[in-house]
Amino acid sequence: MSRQKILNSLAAPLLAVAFSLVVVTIILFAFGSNVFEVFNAMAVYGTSPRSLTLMLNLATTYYISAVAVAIGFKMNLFNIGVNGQYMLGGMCAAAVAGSLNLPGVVAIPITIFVAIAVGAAWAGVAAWLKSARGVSEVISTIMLNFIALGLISYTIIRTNVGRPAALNVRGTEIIPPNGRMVGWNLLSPSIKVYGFIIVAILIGVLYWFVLNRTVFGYDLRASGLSASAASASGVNSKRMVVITMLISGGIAGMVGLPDLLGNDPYSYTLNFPSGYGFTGIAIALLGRNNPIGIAFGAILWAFLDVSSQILDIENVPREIVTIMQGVIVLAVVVAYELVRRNRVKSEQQNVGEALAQKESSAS
Amino acid sequence: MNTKSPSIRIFAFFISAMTLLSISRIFADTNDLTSRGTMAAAFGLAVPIGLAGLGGLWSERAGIVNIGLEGMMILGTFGAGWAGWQWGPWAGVLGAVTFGMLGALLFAIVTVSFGVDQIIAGTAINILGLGLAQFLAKLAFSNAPGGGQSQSPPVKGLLPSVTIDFIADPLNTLQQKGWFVISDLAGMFSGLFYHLSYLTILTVILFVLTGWTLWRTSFGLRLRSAGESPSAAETLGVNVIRYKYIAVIISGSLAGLAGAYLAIVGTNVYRGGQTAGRGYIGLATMIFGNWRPMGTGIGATVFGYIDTLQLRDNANIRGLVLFGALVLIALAFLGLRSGVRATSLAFLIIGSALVGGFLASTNMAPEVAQVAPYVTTLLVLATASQRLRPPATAGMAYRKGESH
Amino acid sequence: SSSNNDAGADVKVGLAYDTGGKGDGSFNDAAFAGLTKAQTDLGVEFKEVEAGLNSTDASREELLRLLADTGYNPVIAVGFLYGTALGNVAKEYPDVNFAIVDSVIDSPNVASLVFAAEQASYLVGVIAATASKSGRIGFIGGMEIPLIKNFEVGYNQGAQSVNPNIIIESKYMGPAGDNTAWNVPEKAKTATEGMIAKGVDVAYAAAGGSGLGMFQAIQAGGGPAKGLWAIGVDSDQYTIPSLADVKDVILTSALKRVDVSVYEVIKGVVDDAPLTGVQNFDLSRDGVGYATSNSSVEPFKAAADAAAEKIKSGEIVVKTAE
Amino acid sequence: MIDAPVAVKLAGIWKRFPGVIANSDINLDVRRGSVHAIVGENGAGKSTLMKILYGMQKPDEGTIAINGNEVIFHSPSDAIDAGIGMVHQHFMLADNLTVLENIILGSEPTKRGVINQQTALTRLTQLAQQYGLDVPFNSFVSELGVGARQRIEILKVLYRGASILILDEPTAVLVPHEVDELFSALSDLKAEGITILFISHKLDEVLAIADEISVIRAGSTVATVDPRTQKVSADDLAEMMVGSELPTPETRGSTVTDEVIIDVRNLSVLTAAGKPLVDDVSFKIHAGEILGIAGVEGNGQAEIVDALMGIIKSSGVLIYNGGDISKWSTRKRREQGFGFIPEDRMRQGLLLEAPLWENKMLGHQTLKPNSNGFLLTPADAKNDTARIIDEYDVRTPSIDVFASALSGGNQQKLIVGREMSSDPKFLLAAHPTRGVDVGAQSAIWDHLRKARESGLAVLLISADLDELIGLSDTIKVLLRGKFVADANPVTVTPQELGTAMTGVKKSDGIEAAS
Ligand SMILES: Nc1ncnc2c1ncn2[C@@H]1O[C@H](COP(=O)(O)OP(=O)(O)OP(=O)(O)O)[C@@H](O)[C@H]1O
Ligand SMILES: Nc1ncnc2c1ncn2[C@@H]1O[C@H](COP(=O)(O)OP(=O)(O)OP(=O)(O)O)[C@@H](O)[C@H]1O
Ligand SMILES: [Mg+2]
Ligand SMILES: [Mg+2]
Repeated sequence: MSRQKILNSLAAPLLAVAFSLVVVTIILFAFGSNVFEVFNAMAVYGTSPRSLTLMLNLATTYYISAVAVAIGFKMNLFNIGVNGQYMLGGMCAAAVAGSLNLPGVVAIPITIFVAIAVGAAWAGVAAWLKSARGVSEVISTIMLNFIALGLISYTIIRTNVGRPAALNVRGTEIIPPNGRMVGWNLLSPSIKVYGFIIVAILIGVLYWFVLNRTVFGYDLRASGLSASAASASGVNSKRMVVITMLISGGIAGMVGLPDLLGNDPYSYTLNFPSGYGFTGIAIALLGRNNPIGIAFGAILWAFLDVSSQILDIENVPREIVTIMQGVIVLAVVVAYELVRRNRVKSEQQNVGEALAQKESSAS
Repeated sequence: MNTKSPSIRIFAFFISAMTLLSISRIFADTNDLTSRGTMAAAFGLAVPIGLAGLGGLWSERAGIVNIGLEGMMILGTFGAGWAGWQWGPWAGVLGAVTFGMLGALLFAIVTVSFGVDQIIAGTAINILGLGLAQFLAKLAFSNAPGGGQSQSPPVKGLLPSVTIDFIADPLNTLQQKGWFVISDLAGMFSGLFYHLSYLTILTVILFVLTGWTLWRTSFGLRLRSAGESPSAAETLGVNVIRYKYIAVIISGSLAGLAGAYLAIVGTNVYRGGQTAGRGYIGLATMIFGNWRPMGTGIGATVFGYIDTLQLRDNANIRGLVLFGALVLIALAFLGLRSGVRATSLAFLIIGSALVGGFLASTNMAPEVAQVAPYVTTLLVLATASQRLRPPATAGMAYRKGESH
Repeated sequence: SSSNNDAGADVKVGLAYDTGGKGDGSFNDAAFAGLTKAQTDLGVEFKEVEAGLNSTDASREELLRLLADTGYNPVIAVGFLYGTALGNVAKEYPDVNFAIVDSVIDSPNVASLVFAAEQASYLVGVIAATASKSGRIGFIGGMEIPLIKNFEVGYNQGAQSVNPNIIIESKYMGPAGDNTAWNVPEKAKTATEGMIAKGVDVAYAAAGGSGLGMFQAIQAGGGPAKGLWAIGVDSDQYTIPSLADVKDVILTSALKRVDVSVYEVIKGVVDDAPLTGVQNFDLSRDGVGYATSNSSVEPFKAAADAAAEKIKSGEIVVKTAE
Repeated sequence: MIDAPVAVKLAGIWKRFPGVIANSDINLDVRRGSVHAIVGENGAGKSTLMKILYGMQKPDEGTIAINGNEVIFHSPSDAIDAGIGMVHQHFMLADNLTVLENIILGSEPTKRGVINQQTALTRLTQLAQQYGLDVPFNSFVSELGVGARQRIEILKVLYRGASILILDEPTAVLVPHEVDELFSALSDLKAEGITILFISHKLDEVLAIADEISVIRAGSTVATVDPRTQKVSADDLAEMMVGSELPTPETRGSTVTDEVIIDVRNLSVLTAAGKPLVDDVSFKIHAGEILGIAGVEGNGQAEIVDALMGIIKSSGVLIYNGGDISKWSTRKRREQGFGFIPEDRMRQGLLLEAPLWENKMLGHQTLKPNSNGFLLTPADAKNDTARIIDEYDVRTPSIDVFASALSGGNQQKLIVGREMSSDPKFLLAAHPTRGVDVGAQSAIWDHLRKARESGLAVLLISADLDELIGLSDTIKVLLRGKFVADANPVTVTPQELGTAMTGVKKSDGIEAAS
């Protein structure tokens, strides 16, 4: 039974990946590339120890971002604002970390706390607007993303928080070595796996635990499945919106930390990577808001991103990978939908049979 | 107040707003606040947002939430750049619409026929649209003279634009006199007749046509019924699936058209990243506009207007701050008279703070101006009471024959 | 390709652009021009790569590493965003020659190609102030990052040297960090229109792909016939094919000779005398300048050239942003 | 009448769903101009058969003949073209469209695609007058009550000029006075030669209106009787349907004690616009007492329930076990012994896409055995679910299936079991047996009676007046948010009660509200 279940839940994503490979093959073929060579190059390059390390590092970031999105999704809150939340959270955390000269055991928790607090506060604006003023979080978080950029730009360009980090680069004070969370050379001697991966795993475990093992998690899931039933069961829906949004924002606040604490230049600069928030949405959806599913989604996404680097060298437009990612998301949901329909059908069949049995045994 | 007819009230509201705007213009000393150029540019920036919003409206009216507008719009910019480069601007428009429609068709297949989660499918379309456009751009433009990996060669020729001089010019002269209220009205109306691209005119027509089609024709009623209660529609013999397909495809073609505007009128090339999130902002204006064409149009125009203000002149933003303050204070007094104490007091305090900000600042950080459109949107939404009525089944999958 | 000279036949050049780079009609295209010149003159082979959307330092590093790993030498990174990444890769491949534009990396095998963009901007500032009849000129920037701020500072200083009372309108297309700022020509158009409405008659853009909007606004406003001029940046934009439609309004361009620098780097490798250390491309080295391909600039050349001499001699020191 | 030609002939209809045979070899002849009733327990296959006749579902086997011509329907529009109209068991209305739009949808009078509102309005006004079906054509459906909605459904059908009318449980949500209005309209239609297929679980209604009655059991027709000539009683019909006697909700003896459990003082609920929905209502319920509230749907019952549960804002004082609990949250109320059987189980009672054992926790998630207040205890919850399934005869293969897979009656049994298991002191039961078949009904009644005996205080709301009269110790009549009358359940008849609900007059069993 349980093995059957595992097989079932694996079947859909595997089918989807296979399908997207077919689509990409057709596209590549149509534009005259040597399909086999391309895939081979990606596979060889993508599985080198360096690439695998990069993949893990990128997946760490993606994972945190996706969990932040997923927790909102679980109660039908669409937090498009992860981007703004992590950038603002990352900047403030970097500013604080850069000013601290304390041992790591103290400095790192403080840094993480600041990131969480700022991310939550920024999401809190959207939460307040929704619960007190009825403003759709979809609109408010889109707007808040842009406003966050303005705030960051202002802070780094016009206040003492910003300083020249290198020629033509402005950013926060560089975080002293104590405050960093560099990581270990697990797979490759030349590159380290981010230390923050531990935190990401912790976040995943906590996410699972809170959602499935606590009353709060039950309330949250109930609100997502049926707001009216949840409120009749004693869930205060406004409070739930606020708390969930704050948690989502708090997790989002940490999205920038793996890069910030684990890689050069150990400073939040104006070129800090943007767009992790949107990737998080896709991965949360791909992983169906499930902590393990998201982990697989993040790793797959990161693998594709990393291995796509080789494509320029192979004279194939790298965007073929973006296409593949889009197709995978589409194909996965279609496959899941087919599996779901099957499940409903067989469940109803079981119910029907159970009914029939009882009836015949009764008469 | 309550006894007056709605049209008189709207008129009174409009005139009061214009009066406050005029006061702000004079005190902030920025005639540009209501100039013809500002209005014309505001329309220009509003068109792609409004078209995206209108696209969202079509699809959501039939019960399909379309987060994928951004992706369809990106496909549109590519289609416009590519076809426009080959065969000229009108071909570009056609190309954009076609590409937007293709994106929408895929979206419709998975959401309508397979019934998968619309948010997920929309997100996938955004990723796919971006990837496809960039992929095709690399193939099509990399080696074209004047093109690059992420930029098309220029579109062949320009779309014509019209200025109705005999209306626009006298109004403009009036505007430049700087008379209280009158000049402001003149300036804003003048903008309606000045440097209008054919696509802008088309957009206005499409807004009117949308309202008319959806609320006056049997086609529109059936389409809306597919979003309000597909099971009821089905029992009356309406082919729900077909209407959903049509709505989504129209949605995609409008998003494509929004892309065409950017690549043909806004500038004359396709550029990667050119949509700059406007699909999402369009979606926001649609919600802002309560899923109605008029409201969506107003939302897009307000957004375009404020963005224009900040782009044209930082001083405009001071005028805007003053205007916002005056509106809040006026609302506060109205509210106090009808006894809404707490909110009115809050408005009064915020309004006074804004006046203070206006007086204290002679020069604002550019960031303040840059985020003004977004902040204003939030403030408007937070102060306006939200009585939104989304289509009843928007976002829900519909399966034929499974209604109880 | 046909090469007049195949001294560099065994040299393979790797060139990395930043996101959405090639085809911008300015900075990245200048790098490409240098590359093609090297190809025709020296017969080198080359490979171009581009950082993807949402690139990180780690992914940029991999891109450079892949080039170095697959035998490309020299490896040239176009843009300061490659700074951190190139620093790391250069350490690992001591036998490969690297070069980076707009950043400084302290490593024996790296040529840091820095440009005195403020000097070029000073010169076009002089031209703008001289050409302006209204006493109001404009500046359109992409994002207000230090690199772009230098353009503005130099431009202002040059203009004020001609007319201390000149009014300079300045506008950036988005807050720093908002990467869309380089790709929104319609916003640059609106901003320029606003400037024209306030009486600006000469405008200068350092805004990547958005700059096109400024040209279009100047053209729509009547262009030279109405005394309106635009000034381009980085490449000689008057001669860029993608800008052929609007070339008439481009009075001159502030040149940042990335093409020259790229060519020099390649030539150095071909000649077995690779460029290293900080290579300061300033006026004295003809690494920056202003374009004269539009003959309309003739009347202003005297003033600009005089300023250039003073800068070279040190009589004038052009300020930078930081 | 009996000799009138056959308008609808269903022959050898089979329809199978996964795991169930909904229709097995059904044969049915319906004569023109007659009212033909179809009865059968829940799930017997009535609705399925009607959907087949209306083209919504395709039969696996069998034929349909209309007026002697064999037809094949691919969709409802084919059926509409053949002159068939159907009023569905659940309202098929779009809340955000106007009444007019709802009615003309799919058959709009148009001129080059543009809807001609005037034509539609003229025709509808005339139809409405003719059959006494009064509805505000330009209002949104969301603003209307159930009675008006039912009239809209019938107008929809008449507007299309149907000559064969299918009415699937049209009276389930109507009060007696509305039922009378409906029946008088049906008589008019019949007189015009229109054929009516009528489904209802209320057997007395069926006997009152039908010319012929077909009984369906487990998907097949077991009998067709003519109540005009053959003598059949409701009990006879019930026996044909289920093979057992009709249950009654009669309670024996009073268990009311002196202990006041709940004391509601001056409860009011306002709309956003400030209009009162519940207007200064006061009442007390003692341990062991069932207080029934009678009223036409939409007169404030739902709001009283939601206000007592703390789900919506209200004013007034709520005393529970002697303490003022007006400020308590819903959760606190539930933790302190409020049980809740909601009126709409899909909306307020269940998480459809969650397994049964998680549904069992709903509303009691902070209490044992579901949790220790902070952490869930799934193992205990599952055990307890298994117990409920067993005790309350919930028919399901396991506790892991989704609630959506259960039939309505079984869902309701699960809810009743869940609420009773938490040892409530005060139970709010809204329509506890709505849409539930006779077997499950009597089981639910038994559970309520048992709990009452052991000292539970119950607030009962029901549209089924027999149920209300049978179970309640006290009845209050609610009209426009106010109590307008008290009824003595021992003496009052459903007819009297129904009249009082519309505020018309007082009679024996009815006194002015105390
Ligand atoms: N679409 C469907 N898919 C699967 N099973 C169905 C479907 N529709 C009906 N059924 C099954 O067919 C049986 C007959 O259902 P139907 O709705 O016809 O009953 P009914 O007699 O109308 O009952 P009620 O009195 O509750 O309305 C039910 O037991 C149900 O299990
Ligand atoms: N449209 C439908 N699509 C899928 N399944 C359906 C549909 N209608 C009913 N079912 C299934 O049929 C079964 C019975 O449904 P229904 O509510 O008609 O039960 P019922 O037989 O009337 O039961 P009860 O007597 O308990 O009310 C359930 O398993 C339900 O999920
Ligand atoms: Mg049923
Ligand atoms: Mg039925």
